[in-house]
Amino acid sequence: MRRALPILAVLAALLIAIALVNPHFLEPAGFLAFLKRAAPLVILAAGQYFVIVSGEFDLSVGSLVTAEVVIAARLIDGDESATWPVLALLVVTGLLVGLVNGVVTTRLRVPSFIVTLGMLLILSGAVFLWTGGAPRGALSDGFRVFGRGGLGPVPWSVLILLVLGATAILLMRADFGRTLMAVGDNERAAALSGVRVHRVKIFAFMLSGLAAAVAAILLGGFAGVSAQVGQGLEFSAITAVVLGGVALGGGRGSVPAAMAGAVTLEALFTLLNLYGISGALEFTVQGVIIIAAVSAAAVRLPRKSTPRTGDAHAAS
Amino acid sequence: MPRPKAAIAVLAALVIAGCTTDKPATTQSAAPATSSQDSGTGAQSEFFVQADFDAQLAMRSKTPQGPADKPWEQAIDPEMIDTSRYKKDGPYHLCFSNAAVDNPWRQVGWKTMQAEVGLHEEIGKFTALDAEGKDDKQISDIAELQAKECDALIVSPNTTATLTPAVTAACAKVPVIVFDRGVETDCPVTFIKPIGGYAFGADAAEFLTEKVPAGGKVLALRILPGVDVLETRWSAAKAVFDDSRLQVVGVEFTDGDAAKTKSIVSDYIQRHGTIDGVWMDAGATAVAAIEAFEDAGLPVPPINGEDQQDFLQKWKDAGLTAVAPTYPTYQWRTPIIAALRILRGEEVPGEWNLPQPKVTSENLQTYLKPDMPPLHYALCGCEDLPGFPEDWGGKKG
Amino acid sequence: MDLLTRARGPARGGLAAHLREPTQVLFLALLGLVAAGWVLVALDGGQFLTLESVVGIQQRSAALGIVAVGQTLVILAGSLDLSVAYLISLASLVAAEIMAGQDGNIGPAVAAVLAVSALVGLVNGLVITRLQVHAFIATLGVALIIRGALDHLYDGPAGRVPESFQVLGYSRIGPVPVSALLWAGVAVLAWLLLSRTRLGYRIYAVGGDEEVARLSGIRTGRVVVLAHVLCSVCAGVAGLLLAARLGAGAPTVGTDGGYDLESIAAVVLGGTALAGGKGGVAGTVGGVLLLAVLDSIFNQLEVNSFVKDVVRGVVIVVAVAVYARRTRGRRA
Amino acid sequence: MLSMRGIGKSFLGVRVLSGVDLAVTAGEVHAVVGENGAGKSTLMKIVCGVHPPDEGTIELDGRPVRFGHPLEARRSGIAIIYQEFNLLPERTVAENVFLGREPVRRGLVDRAAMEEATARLLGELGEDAFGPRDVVKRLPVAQQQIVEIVKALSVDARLVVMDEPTAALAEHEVESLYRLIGRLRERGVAVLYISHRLREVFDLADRVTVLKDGSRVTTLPIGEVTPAELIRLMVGRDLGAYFPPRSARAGEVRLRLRAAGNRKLRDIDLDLRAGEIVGIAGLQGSGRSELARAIFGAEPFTTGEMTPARPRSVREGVALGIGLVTEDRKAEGLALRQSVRDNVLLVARAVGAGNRAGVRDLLERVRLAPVRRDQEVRYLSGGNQQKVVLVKWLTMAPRVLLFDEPTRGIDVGAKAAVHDLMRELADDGMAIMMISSELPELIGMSDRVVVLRDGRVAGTLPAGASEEAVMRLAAGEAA
Repeated sequence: MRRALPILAVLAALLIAIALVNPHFLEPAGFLAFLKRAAPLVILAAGQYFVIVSGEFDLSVGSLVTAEVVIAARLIDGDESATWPVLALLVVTGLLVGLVNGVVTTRLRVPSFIVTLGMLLILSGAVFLWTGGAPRGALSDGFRVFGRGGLGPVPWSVLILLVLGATAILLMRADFGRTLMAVGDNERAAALSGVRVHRVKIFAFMLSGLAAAVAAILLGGFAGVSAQVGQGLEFSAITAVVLGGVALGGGRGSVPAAMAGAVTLEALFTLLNLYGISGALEFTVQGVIIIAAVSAAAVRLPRKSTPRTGDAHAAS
Repeated sequence: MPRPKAAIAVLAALVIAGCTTDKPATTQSAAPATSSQDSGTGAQSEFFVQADFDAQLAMRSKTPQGPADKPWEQAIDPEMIDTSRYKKDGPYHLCFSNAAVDNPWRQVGWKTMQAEVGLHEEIGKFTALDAEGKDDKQISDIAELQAKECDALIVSPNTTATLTPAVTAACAKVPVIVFDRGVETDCPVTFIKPIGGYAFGADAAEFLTEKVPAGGKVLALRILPGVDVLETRWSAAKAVFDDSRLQVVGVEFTDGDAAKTKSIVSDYIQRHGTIDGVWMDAGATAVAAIEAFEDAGLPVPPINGEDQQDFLQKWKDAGLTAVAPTYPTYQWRTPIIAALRILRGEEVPGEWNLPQPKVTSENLQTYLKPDMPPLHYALCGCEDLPGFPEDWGGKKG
Repeated sequence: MDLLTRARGPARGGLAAHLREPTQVLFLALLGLVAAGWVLVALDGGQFLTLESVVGIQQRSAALGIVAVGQTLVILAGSLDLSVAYLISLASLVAAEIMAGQDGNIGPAVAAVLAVSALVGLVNGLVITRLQVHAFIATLGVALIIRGALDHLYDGPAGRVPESFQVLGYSRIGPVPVSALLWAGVAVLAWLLLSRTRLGYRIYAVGGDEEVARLSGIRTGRVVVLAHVLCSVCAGVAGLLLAARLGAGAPTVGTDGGYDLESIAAVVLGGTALAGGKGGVAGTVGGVLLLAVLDSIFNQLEVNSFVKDVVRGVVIVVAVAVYARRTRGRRA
Repeated sequence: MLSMRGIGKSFLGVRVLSGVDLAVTAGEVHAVVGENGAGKSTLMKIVCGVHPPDEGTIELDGRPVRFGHPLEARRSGIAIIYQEFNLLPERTVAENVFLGREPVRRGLVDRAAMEEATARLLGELGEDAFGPRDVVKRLPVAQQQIVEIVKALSVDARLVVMDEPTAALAEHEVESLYRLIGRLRERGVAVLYISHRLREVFDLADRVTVLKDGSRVTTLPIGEVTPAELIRLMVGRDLGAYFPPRSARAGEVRLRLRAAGNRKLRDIDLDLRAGEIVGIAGLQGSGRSELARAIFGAEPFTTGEMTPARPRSVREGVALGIGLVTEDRKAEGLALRQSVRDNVLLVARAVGAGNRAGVRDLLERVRLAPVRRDQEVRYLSGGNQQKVVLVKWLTMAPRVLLFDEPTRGIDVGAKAAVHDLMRELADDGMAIMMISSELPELIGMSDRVVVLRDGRVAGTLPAGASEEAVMRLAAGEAA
């Protein structure tokens, strides 16, 4: 939790800055709308966190989100009764994609960067091959309720975010989460403690796939079918996680911080827009802030020492 | 780095317009740009050419020549060109360099073109290469197609300026037919396009000036800057709005992303309490814009979309005040027809301006086809083609 | 626990033992693919290795090839560069704007492109080594910065490249296009660099084991920075080539081509380890050619682009999996 | 030529060297001997500029020097052959030998010159099994060691430091090395030679310096000392050194090996009994750690019998009630950035069993209670880190616990605590196997000492055996 503090401070500052321009923002309705918008990215960041903390990458989530939305539209095709089966199928698809990513990474020893890059290509190709190039069919209202509707004034997506966020935090406190951290920190020590390293990593990839499926359900629900829905989300998610102080390479950082990183990123977009920074220059600002945030963290926490060469005082 | 004045002007235009650009995440949008003009539309686009604008607006009221039931064979004010020097005997080998098949509009068009090819027995072979949206690949594709002994080459350019050298080179070898986007050379035998972007933009803007009470707040949504066919749509709309008493409260870029569109519209509703009209340069995200009003519990103001089924369906179901100017996908049939005419030595228009109808509440019922997929374009002119509707993703009604 | 033991296992005997280098596997695969392409296209009633398709393969792979050669350098040094795609766009615009259609401006334009790209590489390298930011994030950040600048300044193709410079993009000598010669030149230079210069040796050393390199007196940070500068210069050269082909600069030419991820994919396909220290330019050239031949076959058979994506994804993952099986692990 | 005075060095508060003097003259082979932990390697690293000394001065040719980087030491003509290989496995022999100072001709690396020089050096070593163009990863370990030596020799060093250079060499290779060192001496090069193998010391050295517990005991011309005396100088220590008393009773056999073997081990017969501490002795490379790993299931036995069962994986080992306290705590024992609690519970969580509720008691038992349980392990002292590893296994209440160098790199007080704990555990009925390079510790703790040599059991000695006896068995010769 202590490491989450800097990002929370940045987030607070951003939220205050937004509120100064748009007082409506801090009202419940305004803030809920902001959270609703942030929910998919926050969920994706939580999923990506599991993979990154285990020392891997998942570049496939963006195209997985697109694929899921397109699959849902084609299968539901406006038929209300198909909603729930298709929702279940989406979740299963997400888990399955994660499973494949994980198995290829661990068993075939292909770097996850490459595995998930390949998966990115395969998913985007396969799904449009199946639909003939553009999304077909339509989502049912029942499907869209998760992204559009709410329970009273509280959007479903915010509720889903809260539930998943809490689950992620609990998961990281549970045996799985603790062993996952240990694997990311020192894979060898974990293996020599009886941790099934492969299985733990595969599970992390599956969680990322699951997060992508949920994000797809929320994004598809929010705005309907689109072929661009997932574009670039993998980089946003990784950026969010890193912004939350989670180190690429594994073993460091907390899931609330990763999610806070995603909210911060979203708040940053909002703020840049509100202050009328040219939409284009927004990317420049974003790039500078990301590098600055990460380098600040790196300067505070020196790079992980490589145990390979041993350490001085262990030798005679 | 020396920067031409034009670029500075563009830069100024962009800054003034307070544009946003593509990123996946949803955002709140920029505050309405401050502007020297009351209309809030910013500076006119560098793409705006007054003469073309006037010509296109004039074309809208002209009666096209050709069979009325086949708009893809009609032409407005054709200046016929002699093609006897290309005359040869069949069977023909037609080649097609396609910019991309990466959106529903191109998807529908590509299906339609393939079906059109199937109609003609004299086409012995049809070779098509997809450039996947890459200029560089399209340049190579065009070069490669020239080697395939094509009798005619059809090009749908990915971008205007950058494909010009490749097309110029091809003109020397085969008759070239360009459609959709143009190139900066006269060498193709014919350039096929609907009336154009000015007409599209003006149709929608005129509708809004008519339906939205004076002083009403209009939000203009654009996909992205810098694309010629889209720039003309906006510049025409801008001209119309500047002439009207409507107040354009914002010009925003959506990247064609539904989630972003919805967020932008929600933000504007939040900020202004209400929006009295929505202008869009393309219809793909019109439904998302409409939903933003619905989700806010507000009546949907006058809006324009395009001839996509989901919009037409929404229009009907919600009883909207709407209009749908079109950029008809039936133009994908015309290049095949043109190619065959050229190879038979028949005259074709040098600039083939196809009619560009708009969907209104009067003719909505004709274009609404509930059995077609939501992203299908109604003006595909494909209903009489073999394989319809299944090949276009529809269900047999 | 195969994690602990398999890494020490000996390489398999038989044919596999003779094919220990990924490059050999790759070029065999390339030959096989050309043969398969020949058969498939012939069955389809076409002819595969026509002059035009050979020229096409070269034209198509030249830009990617040049970027991938640069990418090889940084990956060998244990880094990677995600900013090349935007840099290519930037380079094409800088070139076309300065040339402005005038022959006399070609020299300054080329110089400016090289300077700008070297500067970007310098920033990449310094952020990674001095600020200790992971290369992934550092170059992604720099990519965003360039993107912002591009989107801010340009909204479409700009500038004009004079006819004389377009020679680079269109002319050919016999069956070999000038662009392919440029690519070959860059590849040979990179090969020379890696196999014949101290910097090259040090790139391998730093990527192979930074600690060993440091203990051998190598200034590791400087090597990483130089590798990034060279990689960015390669991207700049690719931008020049694309400007020559397009006749103008285009703010989306780099991203449309997907040069960032695709160049990494080509390098890895060429047998260079993503972790660094192992591989080389020959493999990358093979990787790029393999992708180009694959493309060419698909083009001839008019397979749609979605199938291509699927096949490309599978090929990359399978190739790396094969290399991973074939190579003995490093000393544990 | 080189003279060091009053050298002192501490790591994280652990004093490794204090007040060491050492002088080397040109053309001299100077052996440095001492037990593990005596400070030899640290001293060598100070010579070579890897670590700066905390105190003391180094003079080279009468001028004071201070090396901030290995490169500076090398420029002054000091080369080192590390114990751990510093080679790039993917590169050729020649490329490794000349790494960082490749010869250049007309701007390009002169490969021919490089390979020729490497070949010449290999020739001088009498090495013809491989050439300059071979890729290092394809060479056997012994040949990699030769590359390491050639690398150091190639700099035309005036002082070559060799840290256990023969640990991985076969007999004939050792002789080549002798010849080579002889040639160096002729050229006036000084050699600092560190070895456990006394025969080598007596064969090669002109003078010998004995280190013990970070201090210099003495420096003598080799002619003035006998092997027996040298061993006594190295190992002799205060008889007051305390080890917990042995208990007499050994209980049932907990683990039995018969003719067990794998790639590194052959025909191992061994019984571990409840209540007993069995010490495993042997030189580096004799298979000590491999034995522990094989029993544990990390690098399983492939032949022979193990009762109750032969584990094929770590998890099977854990299920059999076997635990392994690894040699390299930081690389293999701990997740350094995780908390004490997370490390302690790692095994229990991994296999979904174990006594988690009792962790507080266990921490108290090993006297780690004052340490905050959410403290990251990397901030703990070596002794406390080792206790964390120990508690990690105690949560599983193992029947057999294997300790590989349990007190390496921890200070004296903590050592005693670990020793007490080990005996306590044995008295509670656990079977314990202990590997240690520190003979006094091994002998002081063990109820039996099993000596390994070349992957086989060379012999078993009873409690209280002399260090000389152990050394003799381990070295396979009368030392």
